[in-house]
Amino acid sequence: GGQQPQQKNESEDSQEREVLKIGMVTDVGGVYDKAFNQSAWEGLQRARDELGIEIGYQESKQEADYEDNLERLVEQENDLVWGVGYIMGKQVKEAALNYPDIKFGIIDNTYDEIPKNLQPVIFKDQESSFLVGYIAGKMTKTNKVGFIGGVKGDVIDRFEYGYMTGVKYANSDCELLSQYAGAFDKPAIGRSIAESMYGKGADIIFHASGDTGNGMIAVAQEKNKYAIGVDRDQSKEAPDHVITSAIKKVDNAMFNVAKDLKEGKWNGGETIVYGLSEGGVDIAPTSDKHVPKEILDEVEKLKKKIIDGEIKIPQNEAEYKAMK
Amino acid sequence: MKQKIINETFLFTILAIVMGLLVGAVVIFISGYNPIEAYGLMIKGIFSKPKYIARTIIRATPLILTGLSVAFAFRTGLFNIGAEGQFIIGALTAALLGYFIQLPMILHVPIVFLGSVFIASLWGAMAGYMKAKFGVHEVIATIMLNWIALYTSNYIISLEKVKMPGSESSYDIQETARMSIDWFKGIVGASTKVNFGMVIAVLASILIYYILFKTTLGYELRAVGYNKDAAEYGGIHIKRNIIVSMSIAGALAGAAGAVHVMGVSYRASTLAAMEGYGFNGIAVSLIGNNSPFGVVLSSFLFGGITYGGANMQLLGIPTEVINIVIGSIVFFVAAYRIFQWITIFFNHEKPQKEDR
Amino acid sequence: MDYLKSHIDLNELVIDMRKITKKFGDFVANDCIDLKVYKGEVHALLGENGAGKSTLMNILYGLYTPTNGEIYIKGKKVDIKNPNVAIHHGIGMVHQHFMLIKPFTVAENIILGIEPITSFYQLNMKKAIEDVEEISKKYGLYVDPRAKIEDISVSMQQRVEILKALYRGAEILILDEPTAVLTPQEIKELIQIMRNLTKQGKSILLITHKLKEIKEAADFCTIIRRGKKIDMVEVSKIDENQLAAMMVGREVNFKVHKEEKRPGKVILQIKELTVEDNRGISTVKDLNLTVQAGEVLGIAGVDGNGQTELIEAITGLRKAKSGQILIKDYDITNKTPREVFESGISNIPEDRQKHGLVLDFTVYENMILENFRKKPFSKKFKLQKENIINFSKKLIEEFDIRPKDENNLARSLSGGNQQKVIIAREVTNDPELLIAVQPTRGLDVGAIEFVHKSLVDQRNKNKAVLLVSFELDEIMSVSDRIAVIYEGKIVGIVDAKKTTENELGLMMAGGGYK
Amino acid sequence: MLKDIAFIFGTTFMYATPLLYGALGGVFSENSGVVNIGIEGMMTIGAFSGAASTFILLELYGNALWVPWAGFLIAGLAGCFLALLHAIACITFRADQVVSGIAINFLGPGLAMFLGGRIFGGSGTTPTIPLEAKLIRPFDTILKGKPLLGMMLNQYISVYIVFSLVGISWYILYKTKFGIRLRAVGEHPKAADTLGINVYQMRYIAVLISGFLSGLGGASLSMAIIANFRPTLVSGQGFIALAAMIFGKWKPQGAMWACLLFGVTTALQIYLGSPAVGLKISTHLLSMIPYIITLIVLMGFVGKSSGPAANGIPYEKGKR
Ligand SMILES: Nc1ncnc2c1ncn2[C@@H]1O[C@H](COP(=O)(O)OP(=O)(O)OP(=O)(O)O)[C@@H](O)[C@H]1O
Ligand SMILES: Nc1ncnc2c1ncn2[C@@H]1O[C@H](COP(=O)(O)OP(=O)(O)OP(=O)(O)O)[C@@H](O)[C@H]1O
Ligand SMILES: [Mg+2]
Ligand SMILES: [Mg+2]
Repeated sequence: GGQQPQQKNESEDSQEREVLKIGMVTDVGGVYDKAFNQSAWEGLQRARDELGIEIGYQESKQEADYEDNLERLVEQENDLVWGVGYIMGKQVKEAALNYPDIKFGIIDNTYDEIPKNLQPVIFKDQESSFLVGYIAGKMTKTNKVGFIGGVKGDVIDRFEYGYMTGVKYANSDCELLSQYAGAFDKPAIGRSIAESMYGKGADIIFHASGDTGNGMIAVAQEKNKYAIGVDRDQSKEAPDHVITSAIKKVDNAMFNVAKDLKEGKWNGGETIVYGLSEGGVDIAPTSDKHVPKEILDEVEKLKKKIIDGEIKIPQNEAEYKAMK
Repeated sequence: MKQKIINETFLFTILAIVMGLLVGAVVIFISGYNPIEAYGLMIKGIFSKPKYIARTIIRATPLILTGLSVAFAFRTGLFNIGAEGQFIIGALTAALLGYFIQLPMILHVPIVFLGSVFIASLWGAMAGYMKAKFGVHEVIATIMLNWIALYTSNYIISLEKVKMPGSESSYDIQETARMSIDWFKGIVGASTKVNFGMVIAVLASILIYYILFKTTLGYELRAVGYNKDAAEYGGIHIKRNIIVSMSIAGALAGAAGAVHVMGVSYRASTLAAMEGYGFNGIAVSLIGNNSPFGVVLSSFLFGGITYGGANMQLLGIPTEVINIVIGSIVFFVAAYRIFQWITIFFNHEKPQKEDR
Repeated sequence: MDYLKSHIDLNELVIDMRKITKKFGDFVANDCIDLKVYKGEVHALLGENGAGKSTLMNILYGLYTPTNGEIYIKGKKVDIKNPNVAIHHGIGMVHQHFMLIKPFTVAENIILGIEPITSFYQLNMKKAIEDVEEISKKYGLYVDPRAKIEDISVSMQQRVEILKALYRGAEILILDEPTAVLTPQEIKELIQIMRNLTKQGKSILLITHKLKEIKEAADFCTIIRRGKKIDMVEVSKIDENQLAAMMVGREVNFKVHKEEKRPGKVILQIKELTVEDNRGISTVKDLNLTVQAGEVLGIAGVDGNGQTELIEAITGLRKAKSGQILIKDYDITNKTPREVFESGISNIPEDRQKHGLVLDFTVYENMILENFRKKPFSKKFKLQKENIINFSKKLIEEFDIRPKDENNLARSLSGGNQQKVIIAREVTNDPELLIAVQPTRGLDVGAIEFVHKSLVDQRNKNKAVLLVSFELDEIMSVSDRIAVIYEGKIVGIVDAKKTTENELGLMMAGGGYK
Repeated sequence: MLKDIAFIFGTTFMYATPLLYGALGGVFSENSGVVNIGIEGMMTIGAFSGAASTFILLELYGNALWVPWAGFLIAGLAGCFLALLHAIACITFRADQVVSGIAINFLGPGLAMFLGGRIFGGSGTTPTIPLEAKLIRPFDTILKGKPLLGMMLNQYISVYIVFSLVGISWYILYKTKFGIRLRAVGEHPKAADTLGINVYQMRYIAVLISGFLSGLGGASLSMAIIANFRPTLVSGQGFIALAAMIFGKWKPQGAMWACLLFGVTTALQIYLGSPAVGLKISTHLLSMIPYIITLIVLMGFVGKSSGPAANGIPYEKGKR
């Protein structure tokens, strides 16, 4: 459960309270999903340990929970309430409008009009995907790599097109097999897609498909092929086969916003974009185990170019086509 | 005699609830938390503010309707596992009609609602038709149709005209298609979406009671449910009844979806997995003894435990405890004879071998 | 009879039940009953419906534990806790409602529970079949061990039940109403079988409501009334009327009183009707028949000669292959059951629990099964409960349905009373044609008297009645004309007053067909 | 082309396996007269227990050969535990079997995630078990370097087990003393009772077998198809297994064909979505394929079936 039980504070006077209080609502994955909900929670835990902030979470089981959980955190007199995941974008904005005195944050989502008390944070997933794509393009021996998506949509598009661009950038003849599973929770389907891709000669596959990707990692192990993880460093799942992961440092974002708040800074009303330059996305630190040093060195150079704006990475099909 | 049976069922249900909570308390206790404190938080989370009560009611609303859907089908001898899919279809239709049609509210609300109910009733009728015409077991048909509904909804929401950019949902329905009760907001806060859904759900349960027990249609349906052969002998058209029954069940679950979209979410979202309204509806129906009013009560129980129970996370108690509590309640509702057995045991009365 | 007696060993008491009492809650089903059966005898147990006969036998077979009393088998006191103990003591029981597993074969049913096996718990079906063939030869009970129960006739099923008991080495056989479902021929065969068995030293406990059978087959008879033993008598020294009086506690009238009546115009007309059964075989072939107003037409015949399909075709449950069914010139061929009903046909179905009643409905709900859409019972779509209740109360009174409470579930009624509910409903429809199939199966004499009277009342009101029954007595005493059905055709129509049992029996066996 | 066929073949069996375990479980339970709608819950607890216990045993005893087998067995026993609850309710207390099954479907995932949280620190997800500790692939070495055959036959032992279980179940149900009694109890318990067969005992055993098989089915997901348990792992497959059992007319072979149909249509769905085929159809639409085909097959070819006569009816001694 939550490491530090939250105080009930019916009696406490919020005006005089010194301690800053931050809560987060998870999506249906729950707080220990080994993906970005967990990452977000780790960020808050760091904030608790380093900044002495009081933290708490509410897990959601279905769509209807998002709103109730946001509300619950408001009731618990949090100073800042996070919604983790684009899926609750709408509910978070509504809550922000309803409670102008309380601060809100949302991960992975942004809006055209942003209330002052709302802090959207989005990640340039396309940048990390580009990097792992580059690695894949360089490391493939068969000149064929794969991509498995969960459900097609704006977020997964960023992964797919970033990855594609990276692969082609590294190796323009490299063939890319891309397929969607239609679900984030069907490892058996992820497994068959991976089997078919490896069977067709792909030797590295990247996934952006949640639990579905677990099936892919299992096949990579069995067939002794390479896989690329997503969101967090997934090398633990198969240390010899997951060569790198496109990671998203939700923890950093959560921690930074908390730190700012503690120091009296608040940037609500505008979207914070966490890309390479902000340390928001990256490749996994364990990449050096399998990826040759030369390639990693090149990756470092590429990072610079991206940060400097020399390389533009598309986020969707339209941008990808426009680039060509 | 009849009166006594009702009271007995009611008593056993209360006992089952108590036992379910006790099992939950044990689980909470062995996890190292204080069950009294935990349940205290749950109760507080339901009753301590008008807002909480309102939210519990909002939660219970779709469950009443899906629960009625399951209960109604049960009464007519059919097991509707398909309330889930019918809910999805109702919600999807409401989102589409609510967004694409432009009408004054007085027309828009009923048209969206009735339209969704109608389409969902067709969806339910499909399972009935497959059973009546081809003998496909309704359990299989409804399970399959659930998934087909889920993917249909996801597909339609993914269409360019429907999907709100930058989201995984449809566009919000027009203001004119929403059934919120605004004057309540003063009491329960602007964010609490009090809506006419509960009124619809309660009316629906009265209507279903009326249909089942006071009308010729209900008579027919129940006759078919109890004894198809005798019903057919008596001149009742079995196949038509199966279709009618499933379409009413579909309409009820569809109404749940419509009420959810028109009153709370204002849109339909891409679903990664089943949301559980239909499956929970099965539990609600069974706890409520498949009776229309029992369903209303058990929906409140279910809504209360899931909504108020989430408050237990304040102590760090995992949300899974809620599932264990609900599972235990349903278990003891099923195995209510345990209580009879216990009474007999304590009275040192040797139960009759034949008529235990 | 004396021939039989020679097998009885009056010195050896195989069963001695002493002061057996059985209570269900407060209800006393058996009240201090004594029962003595000698080796080699057929002992009849006689009593009205609900008198407690089956209960007593279930106690003997270990299905119920008695509240009080002792059981001695061959002089030894035994405690029959469950059927295994009973089987161990050589008791076998053929239950009133068959205990057969329909999708299993004859052999599988017989060996169940004491299966011959090879190694590894594998069933030895070959040995099973051989065993069954052997035992069936030994007792002259021929069956096909490989046939499935659902495909064989009721009388065959009965044999399987008896073989089941014999296969377990039963010395004492309990037969609970074995003849209720049999045709006269089959009853004759069964009685012959019972004789063979007693000849081989077995003892038989026979429950039946048919006094004629008792006279024909039994040596002693114990009579039970309302859970109490009334008497044990030697059958040869008493006549049927005396038996009936002892059972019911009053004089019973067997003769159905009918006044002379001239039949009126034709109500039902069947022309060249052909109907197929489930397997696609034409069990009714080019059948012609008419029934007139003011007559009871009885259809006599051995089970399985197309009676079921004929009735199903008339009532709309089965499609006719060809031919025509007219009711007062109105064509009802292949109409729905509802349309058939609307045209003026009411029906007392063969299987009352399956087709006649919704067991989980109350009595009053059952009373309107066909008429719930009609006037006083519903208005537009709303049921008029008050009218329904009043109507039911009236019928319950009129037809003496017990207990007198329309709120009871039909399930809780005894078989006889369930049948009365159906009869009350169907007769009150005041149909042009009343069809009654086996209307008295399993009923006691009092109830039978009542059913027969109801049928004749219809006739007297100048309505047509079509009666299907396997019991010749019933057919002969109730009908005006008798049509004999054989292999799907009417092979002859005779005047009930003029025909004899022999003549009918011959025709039923196909003999009278020219 | 050959490759595609090999792929469809392999995927069919992989996908059918967990379903088939559940469906066979259902066959046993329902042939004895106890409806088992709780397969989903039993599979979930099995999936969790298999992965969790394998991981724990691995920590305790290192990478021994028996570890995955022990995990697999424990998964079955965990399924048995829920089945025991179901049996107590349905057989001893003559509960409504559907209601009890629904309770099992709440308790299974609830317990799995709760225990997961207790044992592995707040998580419903177990740690990943390494390839060596997963169930074995018996033909892995033989099929090395034979990609086509490998794709078809290099399956986990759980696949081979379940397909042999089809034969074994058929044998048990139709050729043994135990089987004939079990079916007798499901068809006409009172008749069986009058022949001295202990109806309650038979039903208990059948329901426990059902739980055991369903538990194994869950483990075939968490210990073979992937390598850990996660809350979404079973997500509805227990209900598909139930459907397959009904589809298969309550017979082991029937259930097998139904599961294979599901498997092959799912394989087809994935095949049609692959870039090689190049169809421009939404995955949402492709995902419907297995369900639509199943319905069509049911409507077209299979027709009615009603199952064992006493299925779902609690047996009460001495009641008529
Ligand atoms: N299991 C039971 N529970 C409660 N009461 C029972 C039970 N079995 C029988 N009875 C009661 O015992 C009485 C005797 O029933 P029984 O079946 O022995 O009658 P019967 O003489 O065999 O009648 P019939 O001739 O119709 O077969 C019934 O009237 C009924 O009230
Ligand atoms: N299990 C039971 N519990 C309570 N009462 C019962 C039970 N079974 C039967 N009865 C009662 O027993 C009475 C007689 O039942 P029973 O079945 O013996 O009738 P019956 O006339 O013998 O019918 P049939 O001829 O069809 O056997 C009924 O009034 C019924 O209410
Ligand atoms: Mg009886
Ligand atoms: Mg009897």
